[in-house]
Amino acid sequence: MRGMASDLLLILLTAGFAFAASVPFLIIPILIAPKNPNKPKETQYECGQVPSGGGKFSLMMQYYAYLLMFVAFDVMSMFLFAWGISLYTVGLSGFLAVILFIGILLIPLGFTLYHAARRELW
Amino acid sequence: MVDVAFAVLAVITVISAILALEAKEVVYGAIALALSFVGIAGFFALLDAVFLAMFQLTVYVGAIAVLILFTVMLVRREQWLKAKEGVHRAAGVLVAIVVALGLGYLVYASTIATVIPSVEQAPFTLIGAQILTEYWLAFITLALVLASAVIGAVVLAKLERD
Amino acid sequence: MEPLVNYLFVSVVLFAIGVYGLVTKKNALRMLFAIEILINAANLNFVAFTRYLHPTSVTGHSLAMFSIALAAAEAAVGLAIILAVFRLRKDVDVSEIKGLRG
Amino acid sequence: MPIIRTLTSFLIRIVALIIVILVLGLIAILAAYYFIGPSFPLTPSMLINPQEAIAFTFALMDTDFFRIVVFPGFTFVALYAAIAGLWERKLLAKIQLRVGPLYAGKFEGILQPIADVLKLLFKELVIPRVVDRFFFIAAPLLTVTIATAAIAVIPVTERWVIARSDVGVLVIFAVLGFFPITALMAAWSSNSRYPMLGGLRALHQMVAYEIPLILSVLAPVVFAGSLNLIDIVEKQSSIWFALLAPISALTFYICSLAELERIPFDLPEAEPELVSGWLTEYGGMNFGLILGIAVYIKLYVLSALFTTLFLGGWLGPQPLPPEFWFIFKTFIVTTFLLIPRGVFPRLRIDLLLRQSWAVYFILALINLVVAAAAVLGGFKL
Repeated sequence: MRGMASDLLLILLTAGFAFAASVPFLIIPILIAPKNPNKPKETQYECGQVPSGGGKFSLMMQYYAYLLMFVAFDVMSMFLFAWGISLYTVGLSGFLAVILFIGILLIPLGFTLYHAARRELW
Repeated sequence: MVDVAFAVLAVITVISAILALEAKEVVYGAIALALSFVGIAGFFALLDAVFLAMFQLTVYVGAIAVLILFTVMLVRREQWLKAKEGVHRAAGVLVAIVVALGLGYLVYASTIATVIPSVEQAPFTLIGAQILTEYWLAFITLALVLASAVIGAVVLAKLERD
Repeated sequence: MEPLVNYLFVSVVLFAIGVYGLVTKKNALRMLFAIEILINAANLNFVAFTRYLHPTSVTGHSLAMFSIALAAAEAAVGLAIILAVFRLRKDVDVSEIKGLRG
Repeated sequence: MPIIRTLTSFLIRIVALIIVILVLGLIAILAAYYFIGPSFPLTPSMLINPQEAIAFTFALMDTDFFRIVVFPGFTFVALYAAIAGLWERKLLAKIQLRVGPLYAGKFEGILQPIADVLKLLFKELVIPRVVDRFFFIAAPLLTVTIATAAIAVIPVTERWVIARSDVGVLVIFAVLGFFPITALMAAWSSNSRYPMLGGLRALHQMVAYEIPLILSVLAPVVFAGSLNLIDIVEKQSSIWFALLAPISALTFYICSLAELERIPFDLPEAEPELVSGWLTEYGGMNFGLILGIAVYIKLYVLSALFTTLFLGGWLGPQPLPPEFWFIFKTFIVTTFLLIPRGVFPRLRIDLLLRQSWAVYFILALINLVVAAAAVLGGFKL
């Protein structure tokens, strides 16, 4: 294994150790904790009421615009990272291109913020 | 060592790609799709494209997979669990096998198999330089594409009350 | 190091899975999944070819970055379309969407 | 006699716990010896010759194994998490003129974390019948695993770092990108209403504040010209980046509050509205894994990242060791991340999301452009 990939392997090993160290915390209670299940205990929580159904649905439409915007700006910020580490090589022309890039992307930002604020639209 | 990593990644990627399409519950299909993206990022890391691997993880897993997962939860119907496939599936498998065999034969028959990788490699700092000098026009166009995509998506997703 | 052909084979398998999904599935979401898998297979090819054929350049990496960015835009618009269709029809089965026919 | 039955069952459980811990410890030691044994042979003479044992210990400390398991790795962070948890409770209590944990341990309840862990271990693992078991159990484990992956790239000092990755900053953001998925996984598999609402809120919030967070990190990266966290710290030997890029530092601080789901941004688990948010159905150690370990590991990661990027990491006046400076600064940042919980009310979610894009995003962009202009204009560190 050479340089870069071995770094990532170390990161994976760290995560793997955390996983291996957390599993016992789930096994020990099975061995030593009391176990007397009953029906009310095993239903989902709805403030003590009889549950009115499952939770496999989603209602939060009104902030969808923010999520859509996030995808585009995530891409933008990663491209900015690519620019940020080669700042000296690309110089002023690259800087201007990036300014133009950001400037263009400010248009959808304004548009989305305007539309996301109008609650009657969502 | 690399061989083991490659094999594991290949198995993870392919199986989770299949699961993404075939899992009964479409939400877990979306999670399997995210796992498949992670596998591709692992391949990028094996190919010494660490920056690209992180790009893949941040954009694909952090953004696209999250958006897909959210939308899936929004539009999911209970009746999808009772799948009614059958007629199409055999044809699909046939097409996939034909595609795989054809492309696989092309790869196998070409001289690509003899390529030997060289040890030296370009630093990833060149990526930004290349994008901003050689491909700066594509970079600006990308900004336009993203901008129009966001605006179009917002217009599509909102209710038409205007 | 792994021979190039193995990466290409993985890519081919992923591509075939994507094609299978596009052919079989009627659910628009699954079709979107299939498209994402196809794009990923292509990206894998970009990077593998760059690594093996032009190891001193990063062209493949740049192209893969552009490709991922376009995939992001595609996903945003595609999901918004799916959402709009869902609002109209209460389902996202593509064989049922005939209302758009002019 | 109920009392006797309770007592006996309690004793049996204590004994069982001790046996289990012994067995697991033995397994861990054997596994560790299997991995590092060949390169570091243990000889019986170490028992009588302390110098040999010390040499062995020092040799062990330079291995990846030790780094991953003990010092900058999991054990250190778990300890930090326990201390931060206790510190949070005591601090908030003092701010609000309460007492806080008092009885465990003789002094100010310093043994409270141990008591908490013991309590959670003895609690029944209640898994509701309607959940999807696989994902329900996998979600907390995944949260801990992913949170721990981030600590691998954070340098405590130049020597104490697990992975000297050239893309360290990006690794952290790649890791942060996973949390919305695990939160949604937990929320969805719970198959209950409060978790779903909380999970969706968590998703929106984490996603909205990730972009300003990433952009505020870009200013130090531009100044240092590198993504390697060690390089970034070494570039700060003359001046901290917090002074060069104060707006970025502020944005980073506020966005870490939001990423950590802390007051004033704790909408995903707003108790008066949503019970416990996406953790509602979790109980016992399942809950403890997320809230007791993962949340505090995230807290450590973000405070350590703030220290590394803006406060000069391990750099500090000489007589004290660099490790001390790093941990000291990180602890100060952690304290500042904890304090708002005692003093602020909670935001409304639409304001919260709007604020992220309309205020912090723009602020981070402005500071980034200024930083880049300064660097291009000839500013050298």
